Amino acid sequence: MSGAVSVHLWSSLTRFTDGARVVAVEAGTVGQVLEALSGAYPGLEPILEAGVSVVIDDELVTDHHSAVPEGAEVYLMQRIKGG
Amino acid sequence: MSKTHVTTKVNGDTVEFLADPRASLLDCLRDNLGLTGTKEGCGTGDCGACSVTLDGTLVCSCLVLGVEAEGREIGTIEGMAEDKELHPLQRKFIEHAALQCGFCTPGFLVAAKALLDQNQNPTEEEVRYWLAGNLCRCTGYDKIIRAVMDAAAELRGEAA
Amino acid sequence: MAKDGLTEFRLVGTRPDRPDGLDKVTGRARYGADISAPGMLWAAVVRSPHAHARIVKIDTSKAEALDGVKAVITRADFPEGLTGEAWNLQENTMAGDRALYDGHAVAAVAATSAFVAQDAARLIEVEYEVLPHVIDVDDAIKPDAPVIREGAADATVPEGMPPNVVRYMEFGHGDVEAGFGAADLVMEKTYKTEATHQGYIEPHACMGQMGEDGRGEMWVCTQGHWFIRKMCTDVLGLDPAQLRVTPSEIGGGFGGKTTIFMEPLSLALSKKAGGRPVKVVMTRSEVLRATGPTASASMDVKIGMTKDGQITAGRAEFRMQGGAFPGAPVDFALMCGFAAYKMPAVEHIGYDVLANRPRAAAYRAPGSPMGAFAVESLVDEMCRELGLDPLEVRLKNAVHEGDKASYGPKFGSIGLEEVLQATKAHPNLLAELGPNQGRGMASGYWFNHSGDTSVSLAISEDGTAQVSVGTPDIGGSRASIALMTAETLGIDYEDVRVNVVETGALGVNEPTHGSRATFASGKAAVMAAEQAIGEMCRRAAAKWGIDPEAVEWVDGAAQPAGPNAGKFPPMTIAEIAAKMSSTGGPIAGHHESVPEGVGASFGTHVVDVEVDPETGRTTILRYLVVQDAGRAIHPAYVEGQYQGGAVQGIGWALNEAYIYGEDGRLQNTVFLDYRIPVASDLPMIDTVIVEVPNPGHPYGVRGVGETGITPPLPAIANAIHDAVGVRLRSLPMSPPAVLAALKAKE
Amino acid sequence: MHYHSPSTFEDAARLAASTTGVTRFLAGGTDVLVQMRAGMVLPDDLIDLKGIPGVADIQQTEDGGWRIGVAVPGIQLGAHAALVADWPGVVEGMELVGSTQVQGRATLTGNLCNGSPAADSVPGLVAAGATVEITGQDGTRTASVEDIPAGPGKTTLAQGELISAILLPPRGQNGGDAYLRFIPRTEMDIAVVGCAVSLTLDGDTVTAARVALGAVAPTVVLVPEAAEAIIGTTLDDAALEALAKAASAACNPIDDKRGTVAFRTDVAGVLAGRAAKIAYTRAKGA
Repeated sequence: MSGAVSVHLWSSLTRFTDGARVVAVEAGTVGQVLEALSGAYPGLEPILEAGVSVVIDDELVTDHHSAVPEGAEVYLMQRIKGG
Repeated sequence: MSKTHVTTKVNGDTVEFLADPRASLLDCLRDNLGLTGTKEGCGTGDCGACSVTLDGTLVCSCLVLGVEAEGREIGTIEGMAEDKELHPLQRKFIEHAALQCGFCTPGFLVAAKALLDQNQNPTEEEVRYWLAGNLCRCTGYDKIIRAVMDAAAELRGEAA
Repeated sequence: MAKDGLTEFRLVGTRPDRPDGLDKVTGRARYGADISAPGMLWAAVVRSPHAHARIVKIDTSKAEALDGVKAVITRADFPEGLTGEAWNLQENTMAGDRALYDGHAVAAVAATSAFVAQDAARLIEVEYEVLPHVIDVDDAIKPDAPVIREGAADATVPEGMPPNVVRYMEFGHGDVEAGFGAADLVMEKTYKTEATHQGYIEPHACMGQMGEDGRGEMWVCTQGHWFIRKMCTDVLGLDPAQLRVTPSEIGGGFGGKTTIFMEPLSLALSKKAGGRPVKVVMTRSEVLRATGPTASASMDVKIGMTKDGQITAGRAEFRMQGGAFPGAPVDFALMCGFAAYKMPAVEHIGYDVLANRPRAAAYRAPGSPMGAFAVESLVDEMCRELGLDPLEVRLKNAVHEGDKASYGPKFGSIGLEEVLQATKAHPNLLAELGPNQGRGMASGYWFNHSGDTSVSLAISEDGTAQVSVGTPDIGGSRASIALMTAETLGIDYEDVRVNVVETGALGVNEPTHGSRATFASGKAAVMAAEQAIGEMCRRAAAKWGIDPEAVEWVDGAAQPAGPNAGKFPPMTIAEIAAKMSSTGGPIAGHHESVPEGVGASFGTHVVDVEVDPETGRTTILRYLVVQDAGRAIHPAYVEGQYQGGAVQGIGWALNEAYIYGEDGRLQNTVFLDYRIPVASDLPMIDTVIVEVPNPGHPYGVRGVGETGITPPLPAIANAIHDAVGVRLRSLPMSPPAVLAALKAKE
Repeated sequence: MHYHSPSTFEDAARLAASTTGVTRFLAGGTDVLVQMRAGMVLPDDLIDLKGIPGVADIQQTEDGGWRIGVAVPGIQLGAHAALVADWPGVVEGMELVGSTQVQGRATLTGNLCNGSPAADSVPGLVAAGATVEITGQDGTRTASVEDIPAGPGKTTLAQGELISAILLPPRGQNGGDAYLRFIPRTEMDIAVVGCAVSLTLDGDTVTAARVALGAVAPTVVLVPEAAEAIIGTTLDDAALEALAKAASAACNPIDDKRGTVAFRTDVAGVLAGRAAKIAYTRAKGA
């Protein structure tokens, strides 16, 4: 199942998305969101490959198989890790 | 480089070892005698993790040569519990959560015992200054100081 | 507040003795350097005395000829062709064609004794061609700075940036200019923090053994042995499954032991020495020169505020160097900087810059203290300018659940309001201040982290339980995990043994970092216990001949769930365990996941200081930490995290710093001059544990380790200003710096 | 490395004179072992003085002064009530060297011979007018403490010479001394600035004084101008100000990892005033 998802990028990524801060992709899972982004904007691929944190609404999601509800707000953030 | 034969007493037991003349007492305790409870945190006398007593005086074993131990009496953390009974300081450190990683703990215990052996009623300030040469990076010292004060109270026979 | 046994739980929230306490007060606990093995060799490492130099030639012949020397290695003994992070790790382990910082390893030797190894290291002749170097981040970001490495920039860096910028980021939301326009006061200031070291008292130590067949073992003090396994095998081109890594007890880490430094050297030396185990123990100077301190930072912050204290907009531009490799935590510094405030509009810009310094490692809430120093100092400056109470301004702008975070998404459950209210109610705020005394406050934030987690649990024949975890116990996590497991199983705390096990015994685990051990291993242990409970309920159901769904687990026993399930006396865990061999075999549980539901933690600190106006010395008179723990499983160790974090922050604020000479060499390489706080520097550290349970954890745990290091930097700066009227915008606020500021004011 | 444990100073001097490589004497060992460990000094011969009879003794001399053995550690000085009563400033200087643990080993002689301009025990000895007994192959001589340091890490002792005792003069009536240092922390640091003041009173008036500064020049320095600023005064505010000015004026410090020129110069004056007040109070109480 996939639906329209709006993905919020951090602003320095906009040079890879023709200036768009929020991009709409068709995806049903976190992995599909990332794949759709890389497909639409190849410049993002190395950054997504290097690792980003994905937040769906207010929940940090690490499992790329996790479902993304239709209409969800997805945030990409610098990858969070520990110290 | 020829080694020197050293006979000394550690925690009451007579022991012998062959010391490289460059080796510190800390090296000899750990590597020759297998007494690894005494730790090396700096090797320069700045952290106190290697605290032992030498003829009853608190010293950094990294600042004593192994060959200097000849004929002396050394006390280490391994000798602190007597007849399997923990010293009150050891019990209080556990009770007060006065250790996190535990690496500095042997040095603190040996140093604190040297204080309480001569002064069973130290002020907080006296404890803090006596232990200023023992670095702890985990606890912020708060619980360590409380544990020492509480052990002192117990040794004085006061209820905790 | 932590209720110490007055919670709804039987064990969670109590303060029992830690299970490893006895070993640690008797000297029995074995740390990194405490191991030895038959045939063991000792290593010594040759390190660059130059900040930046081309390695022209390395002559190892004299060392190899020395009696007792069994192996000498240089970069030539490592595989070629690595890329990305694996190359970074290899390059940092052993210099290639250039030494990139003072202390960078260039050769290593293994010999039959430590003294022979050191003698041999001195016989290794290295010819250097010294190159221009750069140390300070503001120098390193200049377009004409000495170039540390061509091609190190990643895809985030636009064309035309200065050569040492290797990562670049912009993020934010809202109309910042409109926000500044709506403000009554807009201030912009620049702040700097110097690099500091985690300062764990145990130097890095390991013993590695590697045969010609590529199979090996390692004993090592680390926060995460799976990381060690992966990184070592990446660097050496080995198969990770063939390296078994056993963690020793760990003498502190604070993030600094989440990566490798000299560990691959032990394996490479061992392999070259015919598979004899090789022990590598760093000296304190090696730790300070060649392991990972934190980054240094130069930060511009601009904030708009209305007369009544409403923040209208913020802008932060941070430049950070994390040594000669990418990875300065400029991202986290920016993300945490404004996290405590509702930001209608905010803009963040960050530069990760290379410099000729050792590669930064994680250090307790990486980046957050720097961001807080800049933002929380400026908020305080603006409160003073506007005559506002800094606590009220923080309350007025505080974020709550559902608010949009400064760094993008919405906050889940958080407890900042509760923390600020508890701070406001604390008696320390009523203490009277004398001449040259002042009070400062600041808040801090950390996301907390989950990560790969794998736990197994086994019920013993007598109904006790053992739990195998992969997160080394760095500050009492055996105790907290035992408490949660015992609570869940309904047995005594003493009847749970928590073992930190080696890489061969569990699936992959991330290190004890990100304040995750009690959250993630704890959550996984609870889920493993629930799995075992399910099996025990099935065994009871089978015995009773009822549906397993009709059995529930109460107080350590299976019992029929309600009157319709049938009438049977409860069957205790001991009774079930005693019969397990004849009822289907061993009973166990396990859990592997990246546990979701991480809960972030806010904290607020209030410090009272006295400044000696004639010498510039700052004395900490009183110190208060208030922080949201979610739930304090073992409150004593939660307090310990708060106190320890605060004191590391105090050290960073006042006296700790990496001090470099003109030659780019580190000048303070021993604890005598790397000045971490000593016992006589400090008062007791007062703590308040706020508990806003994290709904993402079965007992409400958030993770408490990191937030506490963040507020002290700005809180002390704010207190010094309150005491003597000078604003320190650069760390450390050492006596010479404070005295100079006082003289400049006169 | 060869480890020697001679039983007389003469033997120690002969040994030191006969060696060709790097030689170090071992009194407390708190500097030598650190230097060895860091590889800064790799001695060929290490001569341990602790086996020489009398090196751990503190004796009052016939004239009322004191003779302190070269292996007397700080902890032993602090425990000697009569010595502390006479020369509290000398003893507090020594007691500031390192931690409790270091106090169990570190000695006045070692602190002096290490040649550090920041040595905490040396300003007190200089202010006290202490001398040292030096044993060489050809017998013994004495020298003022301030004449021993020659610069950072260097002394004026010749090869084959070693200090065999520290000698403190009689304190006399109405005297007091004090030592203060500035460090960033409260313990465990090397002095950024140190200052010792020794003075004698007649009634309320200072009749004699010696002021010594540490860590503000290549060696510990005696500052006669600072002493002159308070001699003949009752240590009033004007005298204290003049003292501070003279102390600051005598500074010739460096910027380094421990402090700046400006800081050292300022704080030398501050500490001189504070130490003088303590010494004055002690002299009044004596």
